[in-house]
Amino acid sequence: MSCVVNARGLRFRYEDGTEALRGVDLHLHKGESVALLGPNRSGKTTFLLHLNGILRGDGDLRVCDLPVTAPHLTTIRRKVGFLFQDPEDQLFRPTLLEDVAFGPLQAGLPRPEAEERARRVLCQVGIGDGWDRPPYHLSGGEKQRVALAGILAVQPEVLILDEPTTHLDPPARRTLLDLLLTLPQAKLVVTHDTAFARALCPRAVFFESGRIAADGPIAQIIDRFAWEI
Amino acid sequence: MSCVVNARGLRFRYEDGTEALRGVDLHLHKGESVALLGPNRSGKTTFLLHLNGILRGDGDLRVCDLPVTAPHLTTIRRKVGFLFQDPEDQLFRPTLLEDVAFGPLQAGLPRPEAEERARRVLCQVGIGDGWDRPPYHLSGGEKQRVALAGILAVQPEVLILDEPTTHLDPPARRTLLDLLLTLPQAKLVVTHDTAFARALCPRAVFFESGRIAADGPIAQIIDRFAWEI
Amino acid sequence: MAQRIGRSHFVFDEWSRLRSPLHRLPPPLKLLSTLALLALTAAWPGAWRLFALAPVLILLARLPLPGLLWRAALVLPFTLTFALLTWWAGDPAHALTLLWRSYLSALWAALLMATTPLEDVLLAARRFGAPRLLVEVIQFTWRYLGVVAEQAWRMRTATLARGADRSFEISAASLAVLFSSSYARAGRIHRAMAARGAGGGA
Amino acid sequence: MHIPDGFLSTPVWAGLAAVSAPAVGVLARKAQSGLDESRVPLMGVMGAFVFAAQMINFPVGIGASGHLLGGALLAITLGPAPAAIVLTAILAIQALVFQDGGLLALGANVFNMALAGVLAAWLPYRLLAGTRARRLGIFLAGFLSVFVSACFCLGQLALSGVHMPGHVLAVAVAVFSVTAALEGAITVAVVAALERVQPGWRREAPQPGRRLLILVGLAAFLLASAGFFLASALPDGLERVAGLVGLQGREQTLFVSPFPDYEALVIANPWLRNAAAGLAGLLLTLLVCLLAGRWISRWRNA
Ligand SMILES: Nc1ncnc2c1ncn2[C@@H]1O[C@H](COP(=O)(O)OP(=O)(O)OP(=O)(O)O)[C@@H](O)[C@H]1O
Ligand SMILES: Nc1ncnc2c1ncn2[C@@H]1O[C@H](COP(=O)(O)OP(=O)(O)OP(=O)(O)O)[C@@H](O)[C@H]1O
Ligand SMILES: [Mg+2]
Ligand SMILES: [Mg+2]
Repeated sequence: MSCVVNARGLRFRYEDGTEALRGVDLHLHKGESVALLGPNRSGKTTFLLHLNGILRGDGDLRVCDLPVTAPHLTTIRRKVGFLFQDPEDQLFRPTLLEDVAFGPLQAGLPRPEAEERARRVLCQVGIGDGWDRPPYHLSGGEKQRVALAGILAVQPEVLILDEPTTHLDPPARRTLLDLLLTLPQAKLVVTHDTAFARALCPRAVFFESGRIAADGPIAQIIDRFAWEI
Repeated sequence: MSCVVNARGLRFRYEDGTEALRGVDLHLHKGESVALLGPNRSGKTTFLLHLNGILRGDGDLRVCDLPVTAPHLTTIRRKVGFLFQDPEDQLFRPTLLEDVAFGPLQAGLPRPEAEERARRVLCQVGIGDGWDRPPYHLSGGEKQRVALAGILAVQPEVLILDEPTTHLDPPARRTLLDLLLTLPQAKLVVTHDTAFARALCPRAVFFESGRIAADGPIAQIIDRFAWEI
Repeated sequence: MAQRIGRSHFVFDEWSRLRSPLHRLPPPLKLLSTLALLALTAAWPGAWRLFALAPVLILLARLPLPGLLWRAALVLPFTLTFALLTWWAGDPAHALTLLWRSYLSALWAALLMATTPLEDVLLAARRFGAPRLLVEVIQFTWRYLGVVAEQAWRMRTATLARGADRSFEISAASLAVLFSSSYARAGRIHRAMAARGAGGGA
Repeated sequence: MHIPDGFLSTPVWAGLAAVSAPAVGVLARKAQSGLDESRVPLMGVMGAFVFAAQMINFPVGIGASGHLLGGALLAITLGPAPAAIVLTAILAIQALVFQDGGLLALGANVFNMALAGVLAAWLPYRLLAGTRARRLGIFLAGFLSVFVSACFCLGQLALSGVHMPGHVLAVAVAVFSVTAALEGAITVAVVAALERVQPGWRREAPQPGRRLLILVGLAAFLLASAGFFLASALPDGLERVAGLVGLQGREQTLFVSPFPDYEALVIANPWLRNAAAGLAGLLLTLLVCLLAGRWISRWRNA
């Protein structure tokens, strides 16, 4: 099968009783880019967190043809690259290079190779020097790109992006967009930036109170829900 | 004169030596809405922080016909309403009502009047109840509107908005936009959301490395700098 | 308490905004009577009789009895440990006393918090001479508890997603990042306060 | 080690509340003086940080994990007086909202963690800050902040008549030592990481000055807490001491009658006497709080 993400009837309830997912069905094919649109609090982030088993709900969920269960978590986390909304939350190493090399090192690569790969990926996202700076001093756009590099360094099969453009100015958005368009991986993108979503994803899925309310060509979805200013 | 903001040759350098402003000239007329566009780190936020004297640079700066100097700071801060990017940072009082009443109380209004005014302004932004509740249970859009209420409560003459739509979904953006359009005050809006800027401001100013690179009708500016995805 | 700080931690806040005769009493009075009840419970050997009073008050306040009883039971782990020790040392009577005393005391405190919003309790404490700085710090801490906790959770999630095993050094790095971003947040809050007229200087 | 209500005997909690309340008042004044308004949100957010830090686990070998308690980190980053206020705020929230520690026992908990704990953290840090043993100073800060608090806590429990057999105490001390060492290690690791992710985060490094004075203070403090702890570990000795200074050990509870003249009247009803003592203790504490508050506000306005 060529489904990288295959969710059927996924349900999840937070400890405090919030029903965040009430039966989500979604199929993502190899190399496909899908935008996840929907109002605040509709459960988009919660859904993404299931895809590498950080949250575990009821229902059927397979990622890269593996069920998301404890024995496969390590493999799945290596195949799923997760870019969080706020890059501050994911940059925690003392220097850029170390941060990007973190994933490969965790995956067991020897240090020279991990750093070699980190350098390559940093160049790929357009950060050609200053690799020994601490991430603290970077601008929002640079942080976002370093965070993406950290994910690409583990050579994932799916990219999960949670509001990746929040702090970026339009040119930085375009750079990110162009970069993403060259990447062959399947992508699942949560965003409130409709222009970005339009440019990146032909297909969109609309979340509404923990369910998928619509799935189809992005222009149609945006029109139907009047999802633009 | 009908200039609410009048900056001439404004320069500023952070303690660590970063030259954030290198001579900014800007005039904002009564009731006018101007968008401040520009790349990350071009000094937009730094400039805004001068308008109520939180930062103090060299050059000439008059706000509401008063020079921004120590003896006038109290008056100026009452005339300038500042809406920041993250509403969490500005809803710092235990309940909504207290938060909105904070400004008037600081300005010396007696408590009953301050609360009366807070209630009126909360209704104005569309928050009709739950005033004795803490802000944590609000959605992002509601938080942003309460923060705006906190600013309107001091009856400012200028509104300064620094990326007010960041975390909002499109309908919440539209609600905020509609609300802002009804307000008669002059507005200075920093945003990377070009659609929002277009809808709110006829005029735009483009920042580039601490200087104003262009000033004119917004459509023209957006075109000239290709400021859209 | 090393778990996620979620909405269940704000249940007192929900309760304290209900309406009942007990909710309507002036907060300073409630604070004083809670302290008096606590002192009585601490000193009177027959204070277990007050267990009859507690449900009456809870029902009068129209609060869910099981919910409140459970909240008060949060003291039990500590209490049980020391009660067992005391039992072991050969004083079962005293062990029993420790158990009911601490549970009843927790019940009084829970009742106060379930009928009075925290900000009103603090206002009352202020009237009785609590320093202004302390009260303000409590308010800020309570306000930003959920915000910073949410961020801590996101950071933990992000490290997990990048395949990190839990390790001492990574936890330390995460805390350091959380610390410096909290520092930055405090700066932004101060700006927002200044912009709305707090204090004189910048 | 947050002591809940119901554990401490009246003289113990009332006495400690009478010490802590004015001390916090004075410290609040000290923390506020000479500092700009920006400290208030900083202190509040740091309090929230300490709560949130509990969610980040530090694994220590086989399945076990611990988390930061924060007293030492606060003392190092904010200075002792603000750190004490922040910890007091945290303890108050824990007592009120999380049923973690009692309200009457708040005085005792503040004394143990916010006053004694912060002092025990500040002294070694301050002493070793400018030297090559700086890391040791930070470790000791973390270690002592926990260990000293725990010893005081045990001592107060013992003083209030909670039985702890000798070997149990030994185990307890061992556990505390491990917890304290973990806190020391975490504090060192976090400060080191902080210096790497944000070089130059700390503006002023305290100079080692008046070293002798600090050393003496430290030694006195350690001796006092150790002595206190030893005394409570040996209840017989404690009772003898109590007898010597005129306190009576009765019902395993130290008890000072506030109304000696009415002793005959209430002797038939021991619980009445206890209740009276409890209320008297409460009133006394309130009075002290009120007076201290007045005095401080007048002092501030003057
Ligand atoms: N850790 C949590 N504990 C309890 N409830 C939560 C938690 N995280 C989210 N929720 C709740 O679950 C629901 C879905 O939240 P989620 O974050 O998935 O929404 P979202 O679609 O990502 O929203 P946004 O566009 O604002 O990011 C909301 O009601 C939210 O309040
Ligand atoms: N507190 C600070 N200390 C030192 N330098 C700073 C500080 N804040 C900002 N800067 C620097 O000043 C310059 C202008 O920053 P500013 O935040 O004003 O940019 P901006 O236009 O608002 O960017 P963005 O669109 O990302 O918000 C940048 O180079 C930035 O790194
Ligand atoms: Mg989300
Ligand atoms: Mg900015």
